[in-house]
Amino acid sequence: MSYPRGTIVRNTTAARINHWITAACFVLLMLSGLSMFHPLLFFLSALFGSGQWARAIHPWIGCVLLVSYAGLIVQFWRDNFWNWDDIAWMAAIVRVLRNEEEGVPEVGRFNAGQKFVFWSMGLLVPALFLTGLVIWEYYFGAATSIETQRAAALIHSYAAIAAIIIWITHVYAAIWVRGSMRGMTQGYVTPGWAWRHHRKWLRSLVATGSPGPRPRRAGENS
Amino acid sequence: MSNLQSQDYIRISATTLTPPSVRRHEQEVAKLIDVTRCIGCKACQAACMEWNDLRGEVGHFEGTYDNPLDLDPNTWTLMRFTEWDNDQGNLEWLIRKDGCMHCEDPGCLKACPAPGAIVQYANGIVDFISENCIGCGYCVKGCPFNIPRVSKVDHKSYKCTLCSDRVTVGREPACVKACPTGAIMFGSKSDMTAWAGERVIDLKARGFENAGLYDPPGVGGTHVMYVLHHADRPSLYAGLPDNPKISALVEVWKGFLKPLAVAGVALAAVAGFFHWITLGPNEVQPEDEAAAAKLINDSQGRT
Amino acid sequence: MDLSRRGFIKITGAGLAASSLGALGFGFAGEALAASVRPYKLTAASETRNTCTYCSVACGILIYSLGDRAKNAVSDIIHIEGDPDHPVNRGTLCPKGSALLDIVHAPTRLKVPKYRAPGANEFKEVSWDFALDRIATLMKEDRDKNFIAKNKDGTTVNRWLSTGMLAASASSNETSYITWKVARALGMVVFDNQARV
Amino acid sequence: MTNTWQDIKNANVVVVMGGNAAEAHPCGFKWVIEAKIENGAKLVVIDPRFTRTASVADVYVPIRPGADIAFLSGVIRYLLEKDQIQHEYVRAYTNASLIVKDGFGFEDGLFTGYDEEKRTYDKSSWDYEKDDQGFAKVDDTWQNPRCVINLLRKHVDRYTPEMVSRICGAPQDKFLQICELFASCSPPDKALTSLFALGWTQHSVGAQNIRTMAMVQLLLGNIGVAGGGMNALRGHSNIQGLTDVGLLSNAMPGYLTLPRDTEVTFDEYMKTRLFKPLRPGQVSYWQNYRKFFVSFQKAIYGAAATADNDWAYDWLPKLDIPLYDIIAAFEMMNKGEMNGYICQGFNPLQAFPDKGKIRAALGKLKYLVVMDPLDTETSRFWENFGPQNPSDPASIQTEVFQLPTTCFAEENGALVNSARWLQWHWKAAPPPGQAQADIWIMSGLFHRLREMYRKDGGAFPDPLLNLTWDYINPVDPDPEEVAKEMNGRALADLKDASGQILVKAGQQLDGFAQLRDDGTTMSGCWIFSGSYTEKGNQMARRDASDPREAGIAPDWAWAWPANRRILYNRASADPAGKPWNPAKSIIEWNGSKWVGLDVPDYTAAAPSENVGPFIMNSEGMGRLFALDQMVEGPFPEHYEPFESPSENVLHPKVRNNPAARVYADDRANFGTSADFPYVGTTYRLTEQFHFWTKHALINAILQPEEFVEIGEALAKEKGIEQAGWVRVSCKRGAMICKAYVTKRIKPMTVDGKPTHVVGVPLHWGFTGQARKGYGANTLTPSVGDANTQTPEFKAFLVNVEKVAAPVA
Repeated sequence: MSYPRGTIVRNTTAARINHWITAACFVLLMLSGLSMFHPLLFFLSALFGSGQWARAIHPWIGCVLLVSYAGLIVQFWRDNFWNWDDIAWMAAIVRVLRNEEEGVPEVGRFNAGQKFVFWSMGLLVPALFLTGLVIWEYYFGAATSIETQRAAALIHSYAAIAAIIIWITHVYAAIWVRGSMRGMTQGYVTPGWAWRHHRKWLRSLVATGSPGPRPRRAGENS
Repeated sequence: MSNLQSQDYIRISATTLTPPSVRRHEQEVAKLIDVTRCIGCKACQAACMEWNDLRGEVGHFEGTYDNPLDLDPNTWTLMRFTEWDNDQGNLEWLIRKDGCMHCEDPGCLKACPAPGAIVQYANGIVDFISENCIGCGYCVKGCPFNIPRVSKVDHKSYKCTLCSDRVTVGREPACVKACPTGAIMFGSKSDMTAWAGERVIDLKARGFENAGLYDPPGVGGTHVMYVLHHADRPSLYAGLPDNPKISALVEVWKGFLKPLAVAGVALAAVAGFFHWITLGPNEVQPEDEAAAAKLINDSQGRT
Repeated sequence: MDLSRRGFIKITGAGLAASSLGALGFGFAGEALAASVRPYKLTAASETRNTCTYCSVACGILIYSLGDRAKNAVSDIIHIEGDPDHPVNRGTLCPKGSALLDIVHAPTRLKVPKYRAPGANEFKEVSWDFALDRIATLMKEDRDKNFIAKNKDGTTVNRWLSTGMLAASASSNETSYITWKVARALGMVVFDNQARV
Repeated sequence: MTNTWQDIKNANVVVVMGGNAAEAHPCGFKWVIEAKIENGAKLVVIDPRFTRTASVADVYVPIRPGADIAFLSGVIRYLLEKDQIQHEYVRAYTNASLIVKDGFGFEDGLFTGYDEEKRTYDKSSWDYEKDDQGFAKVDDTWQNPRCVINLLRKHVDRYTPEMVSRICGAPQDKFLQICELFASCSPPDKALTSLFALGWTQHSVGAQNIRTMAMVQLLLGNIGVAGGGMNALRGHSNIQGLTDVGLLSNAMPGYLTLPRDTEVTFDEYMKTRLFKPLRPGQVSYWQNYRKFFVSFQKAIYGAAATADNDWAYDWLPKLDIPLYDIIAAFEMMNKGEMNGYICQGFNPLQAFPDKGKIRAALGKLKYLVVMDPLDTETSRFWENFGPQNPSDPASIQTEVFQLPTTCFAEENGALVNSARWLQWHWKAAPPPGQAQADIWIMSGLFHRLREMYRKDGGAFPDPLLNLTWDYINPVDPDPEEVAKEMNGRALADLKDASGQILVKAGQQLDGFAQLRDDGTTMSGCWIFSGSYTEKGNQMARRDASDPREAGIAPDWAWAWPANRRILYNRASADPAGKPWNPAKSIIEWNGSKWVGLDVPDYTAAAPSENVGPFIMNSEGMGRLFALDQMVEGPFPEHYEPFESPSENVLHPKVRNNPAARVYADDRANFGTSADFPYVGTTYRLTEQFHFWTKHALINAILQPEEFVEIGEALAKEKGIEQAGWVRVSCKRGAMICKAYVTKRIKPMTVDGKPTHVVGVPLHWGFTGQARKGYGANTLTPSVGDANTQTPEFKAFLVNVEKVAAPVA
């Protein structure tokens, strides 16, 4: 894939495919899951054909999501390490929310908010997966005690709600911070976007002459 | 029996509307299982299978008379046998007909996410409406008695219907009719409670000091009740719960969590919305592009 | 339940209403969602009074069959339950009686006469005529050869010892009586029933 | 049963011994529960196993299989010692006061007259002391040491509580508790009922087991009264009817009996059957035997039976031995003395003792005919089903016919229940495939044979050619017509002494009282006379009303004899005709006649005429002393089962029933406790019915697989785990199945030694829906009760070992 001249690659093609598979799974899981969570939302099951279909397909999508999210972790874990910059960034969170970029400390490829989304999903997805297995009636209905299943159902629901709230934050952030969406759809951002939101990342790319998304390491060709 | 015929609903799973029939006052029905006159012949089991057209697998001998070994989608009722040496050193063979208790406050119904898949009729019968069942197994988790079983064949949950089809036309449930010794009786809940009282008096006269009626208050009472010789120790009878109630986990899951979750999600969405209309998007400014271009040029200049 | 065309349309209509409401997001369709209980299956079945075939409590049973015994219909038994009028069982049945339907329709019920030739590995389906002709011939051969008209003291004893018979335990008095007549007219004395086992 | 099923509810004490009513007869057992709840009755269960009946009992006492006579003799001793008997009843209605001949005695386990070589008794000394007119002498004061009650007292004196416990393994305190409960029913207004079944009959002393209890009941005054009686819970739906219709080797319909070789002429035959009254004025109902016999011969041979040919007496086969029972039949078959065998709805390969012998014997037949609705094991005995039926078809030359028959739902007819009710049933559907009714099949064979004899001649064809077969459809006679034939009709106008016509020629008879011995009446089964009268089919009556809820329901169906529901009901009233228990009166004398809820089992005689209530007996009394009616003695005596781990502590030299018939090859197949130390016993489980319901899927699900039951102590000793595989063996064979280790079977201390019982349920075989099994008769010995030849299934010797699971 080629990117327009002068832009920076924010996410590789593989990363984007991976992300959108995850996203699609998440949305489907959310819709089917919510249909089974609250009677107000049962109508959502019609999107899957019927309640039976929503119930049947939900765990399989969950399995896909687990694999898919594992892929995201492989691709993104290095850039999501927590560091002192994140503390500083967090300290300036009010400014961030007010769109007051000045005074917000410089951050690398991902800011603390993004890292929070990444790692909390990194926890929630396996949690949802494991508790999901426990309450997957068809295959594992007899594998655990009913009390365990009750606990699993409860944890699964709590975790799902947490994930949904995080997801809402994530989606809103993508809408709010203009240019981000393109970074995940077409894969590139402008240097100005990078300067504004991820200045340390831009600096590291520039310093190594990398087109993105990661700084060139010694020996790599341009 | 006319008062047993009503099948109006008083509870429906996964709905937020109150069924209109809740205002009616129908006579509630009950099945009374007098464990003390039960001979464990399994006529009830056979009659249940025959009437409801259920046939499971031919199993194996497993070191017990409990056959099949557990409830399953084709076994809605099951005799459970317990050999117990009592405190006097005499053997008692405690035999209990297991199956849906038709709770006044049904955990299955509470847990069920599919609208109308579980209903409670005005006469107290808790019925699974297969057409609406989505096979999630939440009823299994909701039930304090471990009764519902989800079929691997059609992915629907099954349990005793209290023969709602028979009760509708004024007939007693199949198991009740079959029971050779009259250990299973059927009638209005008040009549059954009164009859149980007489049985308890007889049992006490025969030396069972702790005889009593099992109608556990933890689930609001049940529409299937037991007369037990040892009502002080229900768990002797193949683990009949001593004090059943809907699990706190289920109560939180299906009670407190729902509004909390909806509130949380709504709050997140609303917060975003107001952020947008108050502060708006965060857009890249030309100064940002300029600064970036400078950085890049500087860098290229250096190389 | 009689799913007449009219009833069918009504039910289907109700189903449609529910699903469309569901699609619009009104999941709480209330009573529109309420499927009826399972239809009562004996509404138009024929009822026949009979007696349980197993033990000698001789519980009264009601056999329900499909078909109204019209000329063009073949009855099929669909359900058996206790006869509430019967003074002994008063409608109750034991686990065997409650499962009588499964003995009537047992897959191992015999449907065709079968014959196994000497030394053969399997049964062969045969006609009734073949079976009864052959049995009668074998009986006559044996009887003519081994019939004892007089004992060694010269007393007329007229007995046939070399073929015996076991009578049933669940066949009717009438069957028993016919059997007795035929067996004794042949002089059969090795003749017993299941009274002892 | 002397009483009805519902009448059990009138009992004060229900004793289930020699049976397991809750499991084998659940719907009849409801009346026991009813007695408990409505009548405050106590339920007593005496059984080697803690059965499902025991699970609802007030008192349960374990007893070693085969020790019932000792237990009940102990009860008799207790009742006599504590004087807890119903004096007036015993004096008036039993032969307690009658005086026994001087020559009679009992010593070292044998009664007088024993012939060791023939294993039979000369019973001439087992008789009353008679006066000049041939009547038995009486001592109403019971002072004479030779009167029955005193001889009985002496006979049971050995059965002290210590001795009972030593023989039976029942704890003494429990035994005495039971004795007290028995004694509580000696007042005239208290009744004890005895419910028993094959737990008593299937012993080499089976008939005497029952007799002992019957004696207890006579002493308590419980025969003939509401809530009392001796209630044999018969096993199969019409086994009562088949017995009534005489489908036994020595029997004719209505308990007439076939002639013996010794009864050369008709007169000689009649001599031994017309029992002369042994007390003045007694009915001795068998005096009418000739009427029943002649009417029967007229029924089956019609015009061919005439006074001139002694009513075709010679056309009946005569017997050279007492019985050609099943054990005798398979002994003959195994010796190659039989060529053909016809099994009508009967599965001997599963049902008869010593399965190995049965299988071998069937293979020696030339032809085997099986008529059955189901695919029975017997019809497939020649097929190799692995260890459960190791046959080699190639070596078996038997021709086998498997004929499909109708079942209950596909035919009309009457069945006789345990309480002697003849109940009509109706066809509900056509049979499957080409299945046909047994009547059609028997008719088909009859017509073919008759045709062949008519055409080709052959051995003595007369009875066959003259057999009445005047049915409207001779190919498939209508059961209604056959029922009418059994009821009987007048062959000529029947007139009373004054010449008044009672019954017109051709009309159905109202009852057996109308039968005549001059050939003017016919009746195929005299005891059924009254079941199908001019008023129609009485067996089809469906009026369930039950006045005073007495448990009689006199207008429901029809009971033989003469619609009497409670046998010996005259004994429910005192000698003056007033009911012993006015609250539960059955019949009473109102000053001019007998009235009540039931048809009197009696004549019209007024109480003052002193006619005894037991009208079939020649002295009119219940017999505490059985005269010559039992082969092993007029009093019951404890004999060990033929396979037993215990010595007979009463008389070591006479260990087993001295009058039992034992074939040499069967005796050789008895094991000893050195090799087979445990007591095996067979039984039914409530979920299954014999070998039939394993063909029904529901029942196969409810009890799917063969197992044996052993106690925890024995399991521990032998290292057997719950549901682990075991090999149960005896001298005759072995079976491999799973073990149910249970608290319900506990070792008993018999003569100081622990005795373990191994329970062997009998329902599995190799056809049907349930899992393949060997069948309990793999283990059972081929020896029968001395009187009836009922095989000893309830006590035999086995060994049990843990084994590895068989390779599937």
